[in-house]
Amino acid sequence: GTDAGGTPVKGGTLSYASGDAEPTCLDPHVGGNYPQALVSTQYLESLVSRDSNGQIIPWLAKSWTESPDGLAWEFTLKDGVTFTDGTPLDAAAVQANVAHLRDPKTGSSTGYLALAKVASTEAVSANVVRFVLSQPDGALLESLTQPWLAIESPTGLARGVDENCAAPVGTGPFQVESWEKQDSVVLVRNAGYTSPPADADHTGPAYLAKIIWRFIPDSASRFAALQAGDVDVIDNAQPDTIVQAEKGDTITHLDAPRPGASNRIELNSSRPPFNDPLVREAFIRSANVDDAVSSLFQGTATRSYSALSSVEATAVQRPDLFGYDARAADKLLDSAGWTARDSAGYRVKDGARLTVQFPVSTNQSIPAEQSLFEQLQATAKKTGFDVVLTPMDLSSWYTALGENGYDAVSAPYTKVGPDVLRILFDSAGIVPAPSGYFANHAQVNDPAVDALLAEAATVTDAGKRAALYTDVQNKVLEGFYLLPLYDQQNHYLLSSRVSGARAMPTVSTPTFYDAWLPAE
Amino acid sequence: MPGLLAARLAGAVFVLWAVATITFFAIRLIPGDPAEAILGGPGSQTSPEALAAVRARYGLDQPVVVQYLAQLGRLATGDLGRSYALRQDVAPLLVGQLGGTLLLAALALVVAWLFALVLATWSTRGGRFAWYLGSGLEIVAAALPHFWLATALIVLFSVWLGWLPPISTPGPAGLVLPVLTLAVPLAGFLGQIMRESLLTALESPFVLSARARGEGDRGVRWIHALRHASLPAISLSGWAFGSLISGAVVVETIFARPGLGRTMLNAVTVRDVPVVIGVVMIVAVGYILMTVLTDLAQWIADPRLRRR
Amino acid sequence: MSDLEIQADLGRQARAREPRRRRIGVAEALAAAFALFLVVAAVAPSILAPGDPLAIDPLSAFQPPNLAHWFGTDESGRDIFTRVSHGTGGSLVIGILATAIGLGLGIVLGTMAGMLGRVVDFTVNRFLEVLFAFPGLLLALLVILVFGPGTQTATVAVGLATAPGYARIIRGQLISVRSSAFVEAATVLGRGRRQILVRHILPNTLAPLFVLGTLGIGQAVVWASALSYLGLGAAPPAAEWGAMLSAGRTYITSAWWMAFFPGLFIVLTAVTATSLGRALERRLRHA
Amino acid sequence: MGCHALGRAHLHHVGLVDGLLPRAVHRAHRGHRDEPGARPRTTIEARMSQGTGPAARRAAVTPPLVSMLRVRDLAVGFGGQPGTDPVVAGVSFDIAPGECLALVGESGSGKSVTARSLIGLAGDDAWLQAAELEINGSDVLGLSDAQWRRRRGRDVGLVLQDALVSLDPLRPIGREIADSLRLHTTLDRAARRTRVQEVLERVGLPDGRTRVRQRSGELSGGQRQRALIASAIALDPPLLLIDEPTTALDVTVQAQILDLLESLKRHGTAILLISHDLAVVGRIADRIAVMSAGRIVERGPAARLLASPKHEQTRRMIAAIPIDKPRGTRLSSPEGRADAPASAPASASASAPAPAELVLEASGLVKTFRRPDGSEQRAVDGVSLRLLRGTTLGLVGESGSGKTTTARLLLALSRPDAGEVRVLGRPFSAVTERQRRRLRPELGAIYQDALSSFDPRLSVDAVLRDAVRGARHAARQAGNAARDRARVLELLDQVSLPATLLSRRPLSLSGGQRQRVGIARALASEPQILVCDEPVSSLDVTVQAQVLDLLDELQRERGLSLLLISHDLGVIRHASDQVAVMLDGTIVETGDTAQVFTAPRHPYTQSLLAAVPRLG
Ligand SMILES: Nc1ncnc2c1ncn2[C@@H]1O[C@H](COP(=O)(O)OP(=O)(O)OP(=O)(O)O)[C@@H](O)[C@H]1O
Ligand SMILES: Nc1ncnc2c1ncn2[C@@H]1O[C@H](COP(=O)(O)OP(=O)(O)OP(=O)(O)O)[C@@H](O)[C@H]1O
Ligand SMILES: [Mg+2]
Ligand SMILES: [Mg+2]
Repeated sequence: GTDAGGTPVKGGTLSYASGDAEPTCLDPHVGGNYPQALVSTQYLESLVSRDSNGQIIPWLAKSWTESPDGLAWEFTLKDGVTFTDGTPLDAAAVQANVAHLRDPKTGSSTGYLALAKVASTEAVSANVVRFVLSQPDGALLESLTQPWLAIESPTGLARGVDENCAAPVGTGPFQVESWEKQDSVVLVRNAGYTSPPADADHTGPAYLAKIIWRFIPDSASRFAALQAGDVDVIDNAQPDTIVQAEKGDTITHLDAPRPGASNRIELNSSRPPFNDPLVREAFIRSANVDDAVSSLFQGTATRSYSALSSVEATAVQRPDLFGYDARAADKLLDSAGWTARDSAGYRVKDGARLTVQFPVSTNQSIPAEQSLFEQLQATAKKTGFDVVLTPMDLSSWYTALGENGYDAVSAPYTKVGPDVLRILFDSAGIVPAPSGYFANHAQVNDPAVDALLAEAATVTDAGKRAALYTDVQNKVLEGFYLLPLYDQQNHYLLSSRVSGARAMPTVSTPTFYDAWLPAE
Repeated sequence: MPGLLAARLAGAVFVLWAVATITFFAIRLIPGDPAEAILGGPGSQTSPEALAAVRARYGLDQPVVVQYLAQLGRLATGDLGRSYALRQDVAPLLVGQLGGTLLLAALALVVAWLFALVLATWSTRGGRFAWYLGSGLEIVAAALPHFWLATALIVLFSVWLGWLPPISTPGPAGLVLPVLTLAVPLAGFLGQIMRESLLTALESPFVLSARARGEGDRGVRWIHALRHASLPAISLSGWAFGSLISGAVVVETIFARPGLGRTMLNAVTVRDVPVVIGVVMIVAVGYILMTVLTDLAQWIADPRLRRR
Repeated sequence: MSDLEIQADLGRQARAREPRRRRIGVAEALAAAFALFLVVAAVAPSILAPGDPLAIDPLSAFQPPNLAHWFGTDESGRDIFTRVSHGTGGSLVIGILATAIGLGLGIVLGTMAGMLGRVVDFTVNRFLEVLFAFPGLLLALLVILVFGPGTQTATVAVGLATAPGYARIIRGQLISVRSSAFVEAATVLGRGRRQILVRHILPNTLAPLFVLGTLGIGQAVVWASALSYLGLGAAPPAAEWGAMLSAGRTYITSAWWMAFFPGLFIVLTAVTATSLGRALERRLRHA
Repeated sequence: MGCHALGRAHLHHVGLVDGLLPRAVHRAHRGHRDEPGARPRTTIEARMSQGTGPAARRAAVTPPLVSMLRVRDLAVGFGGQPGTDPVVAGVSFDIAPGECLALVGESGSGKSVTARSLIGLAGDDAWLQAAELEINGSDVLGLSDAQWRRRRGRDVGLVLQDALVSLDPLRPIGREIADSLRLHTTLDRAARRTRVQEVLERVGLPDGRTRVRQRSGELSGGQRQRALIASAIALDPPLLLIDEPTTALDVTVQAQILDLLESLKRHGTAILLISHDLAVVGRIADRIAVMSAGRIVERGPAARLLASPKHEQTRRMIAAIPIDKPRGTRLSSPEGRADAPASAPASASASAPAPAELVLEASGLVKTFRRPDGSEQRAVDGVSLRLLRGTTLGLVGESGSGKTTTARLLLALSRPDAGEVRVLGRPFSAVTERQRRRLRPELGAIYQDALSSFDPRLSVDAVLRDAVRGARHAARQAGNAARDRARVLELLDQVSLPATLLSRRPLSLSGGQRQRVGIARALASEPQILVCDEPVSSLDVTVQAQVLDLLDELQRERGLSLLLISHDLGVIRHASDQVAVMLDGTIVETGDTAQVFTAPRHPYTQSLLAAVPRLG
C-alpha cells in the first residue's frame, strides 16, 4: 500500500475514478463481477481474508474449525458487530447470506459457484455458524475471502433484490449513501465500525469522511482528471501513464496483480487447427510475447510463464516452454503438414488457410493488451498464421464463445487460490451453462487432469494440495493449451495526497479503510 | 388553427409510435438475450431456473407480438417500464439523466449561436482577409469530429494549461469543455448559414434604405441584418438538437458526464430494451417539441409567417 | 435537416455573396492539391509511403515525429505516416460507399416521393420524419448492433443514417424542377412525359447530386470515424483513420501524434470535400 | 380588320389632340421652373408640428439658395484604381429648391449609381471623384462616414429603386419611418409617433394608427412605395432623390405617387427623379437630363426636350413609348427614325383568311385556389374569351386579377374547375394530355419570366433545336440535323438575333435577347395562336419596343392570332385589336380597343384610363 508519512488526519473526501464498467447492482451477490468487487470492498466484509503471504486470516469470523472428514466447517463470528442498519451480525445473518446467494432469484454466478459444495448451513449458537458440505472443499476458505461472498444485513436482503442493489447494507468501514446512475456512488464513513480484517493498520472507524466513487470510462480523461487533481485515485491505469506518473512525484503507483489465473491466450483444442498439439506449440513459439510486453507495457508488467497469477504461491513458472523461436515454429508446422504457403504468405493445408479466429472483448481488454494481440498477430504472420482479430462487445463475445466460433481467446478469470485451475481446465467446464457461459476455453479434455483437479479440491493439507496443483499446471502447460502473457494487470494511480491506501490481498481491490488525506 | 393543431398532434403520435416500433423490433434483432441482461449481463453463469423466473417476470416468454402490444400499451399509458440492467423504473431514471443532457445541449446551442454570431459579424465587416479566415474557420469547425476535438481540448486546457477539469465537476468549470466540444462544430454550421444570410441582408435594399436615413453600421447590423441572419439559423435548431444528442453520446462518455447519451450507449450494449426505447422516445419527443419550438420561434421572429 | 442539407443549402446561397474571386481561389487550389494527394494515397499509397503499414517494430515504439518517421510511430512501432497514407484508401472507400448508399437510398425514396403522387409522397414523408426523429448516431448504433461491428456494417450504417437527408433534398429538387416554368414550357411545346423526364427533370435533378455527393463524402468520413472511435468500425490493426485515432487517444498524454495525425487527415478530408463541393456547385451554376 | 386599323388611327388623333393629360399640375411646375428659388417657406413651418423641427430650423437660418444640389464633374466607378473604368463620368447638374430634375436613360446607364453617390452610398468598393459636390450649400466631398450619417435622412433623403424590398419585412413600417426621427432628433416616442402619422397622411396612407404596426409584406406595392417615401421625408429633407418610384406599379397607383411628388415639390423640396419612363417624367419634371453610358448626353427644360429631342438616345426613348402610337407603327428605330410606319396595316389583313374564324375560345372558365388557411379564392371566375384569326386580343387588369391564371387555363397547364377551352374548334381542356399533344403545335406561348422558362443547362441552340425537332415530330416529318440547323438559324433570323448567340445559355443573355429566344422557340412549330403573358413588363422601354414590333410584324406576315396579356394600358392599346379588362377574376368589359379606350363603360376601366400618364 501507499506509505503513511505522518499522523493520519480524520475527515476529508476522497474521489475515486473507476475505468471499469459501472455495476448494474452494488450487491456483489447479484451476478458477481470485478467492478462490483471494487466498490463493495468499501462497504461489505467477508468472513475471512487473506494476508499478503497468502495465509487466511480472521475478518468477520474470528476463528474457524474444519471437521476431520472435511464435510463441516464452523465459523465463530466476532462479537458486537452490527450492520450499518443496526441489524446484529449473527449466525442467522450468515445463513441468510448463503441462502441469498443460492436463491436463483438473486441471480448470483460467482458466489453461487463458489458455494457449489455447501449442502446446508446451521446455526450452532448465536455467533457460531456451521457449513455442511456435500464434499470436502479445499478451496472453501479462499472462496470465502472474496467480495462476492461478503456478508450483508439480512434486513437489507429482505428488502428485495432491486432495493438491495441500490444500497446494500454491510458491516464495512463505509456505507452507501447514494448512487447517481452513470455518475457516482457516494460512500460515507461508518461511524460505528468495529471489524477491520486482521492485517489492517488501525482499529475503529475509517479516517476518511466520504468517498466519491466515480465512473470514468475514458482512460485519457481519467488520467487527465488525476493530473488535474479532480480525482485522487484511478484504476485501470495505462502503461504509458504509469511510466509518466512514476517520473514525477505527484502521483504514486500501486501495482496489485489480481489473483487466480494469469492473463493468457487460450487455444481451442476442440477444433482444427489447434486440435493438433504441434500447431498449438508452433503458434506459441511463433509469438514474440517478450518484445511486445516490454514495448507496450514499458516495464509495468512482467512476462508470465504460468497458468496462475504470480500472486498465487502455487504458481508454476515454465519459461522453457514459452520462448519465442520462429525457426522451431516453422519446423513444427512443417511436421504438422502445414507445409505450403499461399500468395499472402500464410500456411495452407488441403487448400485451407491456417487461420486463427481470435475474438477480442473490447470491454475486458485494455488498449495495450489489444495492441499486444496485434503484435502477436504480426509476428505469427511470419510463421504463416493468419490471426483474425475481431473486436466485439461483451454480449457478442460471449455469443461467439458459446458457439465455439473461436480458435484463440483471452479471458480474464479472477478467483482467490489455485482452485481456479479446476474452473479453467476441468472437462466439466467445456459444457456451457444454460446461458452459454463456460470457462474451459482451451477445452482441455484430459481425464488425468480431471482426476488431479478432483483430488486437489478435496485436500486441505497445504503441501499435498500444492503438489497436486503443480502436476496439473505442468500437464496443461506442456500440452500447449495456453500462452501465458503476464499477470492480470491491476494498476492504481494515486495522488500523493493519499496516504494509507492499499489493495486487499484477496482479489486486489483497493481498500480505503486506512487511507487519509492531509488536512485542507 | 384547431385543425392544424390536431394534424400536428396526430403527426407527433404517429412518429412516436413508429419510433417505438422500429426500436422494439430492432432490439429484438440484436443477438443476445435480454433475460441475461437482467441477470447481471452477459457471461453471468445463471441457472436455468433463474432465467426462467426472469423471463416469466418480464413477460419475455410471451410471443413477440404479445410483448410488442404490451409494450405499446404501457407506452400509451406513459409507462416506460423498468430497466433490465439498472433495476429501476425507466421514467424516473431518464428524467434524472435528462437534466444533464438538456443543460449541456442548451448551453452548447447558446454558445454555438454566440460563436456563430460573433464570427459571422466579424467576418463580414473585416474585408477579404476576415472573410476567408471566417469561412475557413467555419468549414474546419464543422468538420471537427467531436471525439477529436474533445481530446484536443482536454490536452490543451486540462493537461497543458491546467485551467479546466477534464471531467464533469460540480461547479460550472466542469461544463466548459463538454459544452465547447459540442458547440464548436455546431457553430461552424450555424456560422456558415448566418454569414451567408447576414451578407444577403446587408446587401439588401432595405439596409441601403436604412443607411440612406442615416443609420450607422451598428444600427444596420443590430436592427436589421442580424434578425434576418438568424432566421435560417433558427429553422436549423431542430436539426441541431438531433446532432447535439448524437454528440452527447461521445461527449458524455469522454467527460464522464451522466446523461441520456451515455445511458443510451450503455443500454444498447447490454440490450436493456426498456431503457433504449425510453431514450428513443424521449429524444423523439424532444425532436418534435424542438420542431414546434423552432416553428414558434420563426413565427415570432418572422412576422411574414403570421399573416395567414 | 441534416448536415448535408445545410451544406447543400449553403452551396445554393453562396452564389453572389462571396467576394469576386479569381478563376480558382487559393482555398480551392489547396483543396484540389490535397484531394490529389488523397487520390494518390488511395490508389497507390506505396508511392508516398513505401513501407508496410502493419509492420511492427516494438523497439521503436512511441517515437515522436522525426525525419525517419514524419508523423512518429505508434505503440507497436508502426510508422504513422505510412499507416495514414495506406489508410486513405480504406477511409475514403468507407466515405464514398457510405455516401453512395445514402445517396442511392435517398434517390429511391426522394424519387418515389417526388414522382409517384400524393399518397406515396405522404407515406415517404412520414417515414423520413420518423427517421429524423432518431438521432443519426443511434440509428447507426442499432444497425451495427444488429449486424455486428465491422467496416461493412459501419459503412452501411452511415449510409442509412445519411439517407433521409439526401431523400429530402432530392424530393425537394424534383418537385421544384417538376413544377418549374421550363417544364411547363416543354409541355406547351407538346413534349411527352417521358421526353420531359429524360430531357429536363432528370438532368436538372441529378446535377446537384454530384455536389451533394462531394459534400457528403467528407461528412461520411467523419461519421465513420466516430463509429470506429466507439469501437464499432474497422477492426484492428487496419490502418483506418478512425480506428487509429481511437487507438491513439489512449496515449494522448504521452504520444499526442498518434491521435493528432489521423484526426488531422479526417478533418482535412472533410474540409477538402466541402471546399470542392462548393467550388463544383459554383461552377455548375455559372457554367 | 381594316376597320380596326382605321379606328385606331382615328383614336390616335383624338388622344393627341384631346390630351387626356396635361392638367393644372403640369402648369404649376412650369411656374416653379421659371423661378427656381421661390420656396414657399411658410407652408413648411405650418406643416411641421414641432416648431423646433429641423426643417423649421433650416428655414430660419438658411439664406435663399440658388442651388440645393450642385454637382460638377462627378465620376464614379467600382473596384480598380480611382479614375479608371468609370460607370458614371463627367456628370454635372444643379437642382434648386422646389425644382424637379429628372434623370432619364436606358437601363444600366448609371442613374442609380449617380443617385447613390449623392448620398455617399455608392458602394463599398466604389470610388468617387468630383470637382464640386454640394448639398444645401455645404461641401460634402470627402465627408467621413460619421459626418455623412448625420446628413443622410436630414439634409437629403433617398428613395431606392427596389421599393418592394426596400422596407425591412421584419419591422413595422412605423418604426422604419421613425428611424430618421430617432437618429437625428431628440423627439420622444410620442412625438415621433405623431410625426409618423402626419407623414403617412401626407403620402396618402391615412389611418396611421393601424398602418404603423403593419409590415411591408402586409402592404400592396403602391402602399409600400408610399411608405418608403414617407420614411425618406419624415424629417422633410430639402433634397429628395427618388429612383424609379413608379416602375413596378399599376397606372392608378403610379398616378397617386406622382401626385405626391408634385405636392412635395410645391412645398419646396428639391427633387432628383430617376426614371427611364419619359411619360412619367414628362408629367412632373421641370428639367430633364438624359444619361447614356454614364454620361449626360442631353439636357434641357422638360417640354422642349420632349418636344424636340436632339440626341439620338433621347429620340429613341421617346419613340419607344407605345402610348398613343397607332397600331402598326414601329416603336423601335435602330436607325433613329421614329414613327416611321413600317407598312400599311391593310396589306397584312389582305393575306389573312376570313376575319371571323374563331381560333381560340374559352367559355365560363373557373379556377379556384385553396389558400393556406383553408379558405377558397376564385382566381378566375367565369371568364369567356374569343380570339379571332389574325387579330390580337389584349387582356388587361391589375396585378392579381387572374390574367396569368387565365393564360394557364388556356394553355391547359392547369385544369379548369368549370368551363372549357377549345382550340381551332376542337376541345382542348377537356381531353387528355396525350390527345392534346396533337393540337399543341398550334398554340405557342411566351412567358412573363422568360429566363425561368428555359432549362438552365441548355444553350440557346439546344433550346431551339429541341423545339424544332419537336415540331417536326409532331408534323410526322422526317428530317435531319442539317435541316434542323437551318430551321434554327431561320428562327433566329426571324427574331433578329445573331447566330453567335447559339452557344450561349439564356442566363447570359440580356432581357430582350432572352425574350426573343422565347419567341423563336414559340414560333418553331409555326403556331397559329400565341399566348403572350406580360411579354414586355420586365423589359426596358427600348427593348419592349423591339419585342412589340416583332410581334406585330409576325402577325402581319403570318396571320398569327395573339392573346396579349399586360397590365400596361399603353402596350395593350398600341398592340391589340380587341381588349378584355379583367378585375378580380372576371372580365368586366370587352370590346374593340378603340371603343374601350375612348368610351369606357365600366367604372374600373374608366379609372384605369384616367390614370395613364402621357407625354406632354
Ligand atoms: N456595386 C456595383 N459594383 C459594380 N458595378 C456596379 C455596381 N452598381 C452598379 N454597377 C454598374 O454600374 C452601371 C450603372 O448601374 P445603375 O444601377 O446606375 O444603372 P441604372 O441607370 O440605374 O439602370 P436601371 O434603369 O436598370 O436601374 C451598370 O453597368 C452596373 O452594372
Ligand atoms: N397556384 C396558385 N395557388 C394559389 N393561388 C394562386 C395560384 N396561382 C395564382 N393564385 C392566386 O390567384 C390570383 C390571380 O393570380 P394571377 O397570377 O392569375 O394574377 P395576374 O393577373 O397574372 O397578376 P400579375 O399581373 O401580378 O401577374 C392571385 O391572387 C394569386 O394569389
Ligand atoms: Mg437604377
Ligand atoms: Mg401574371
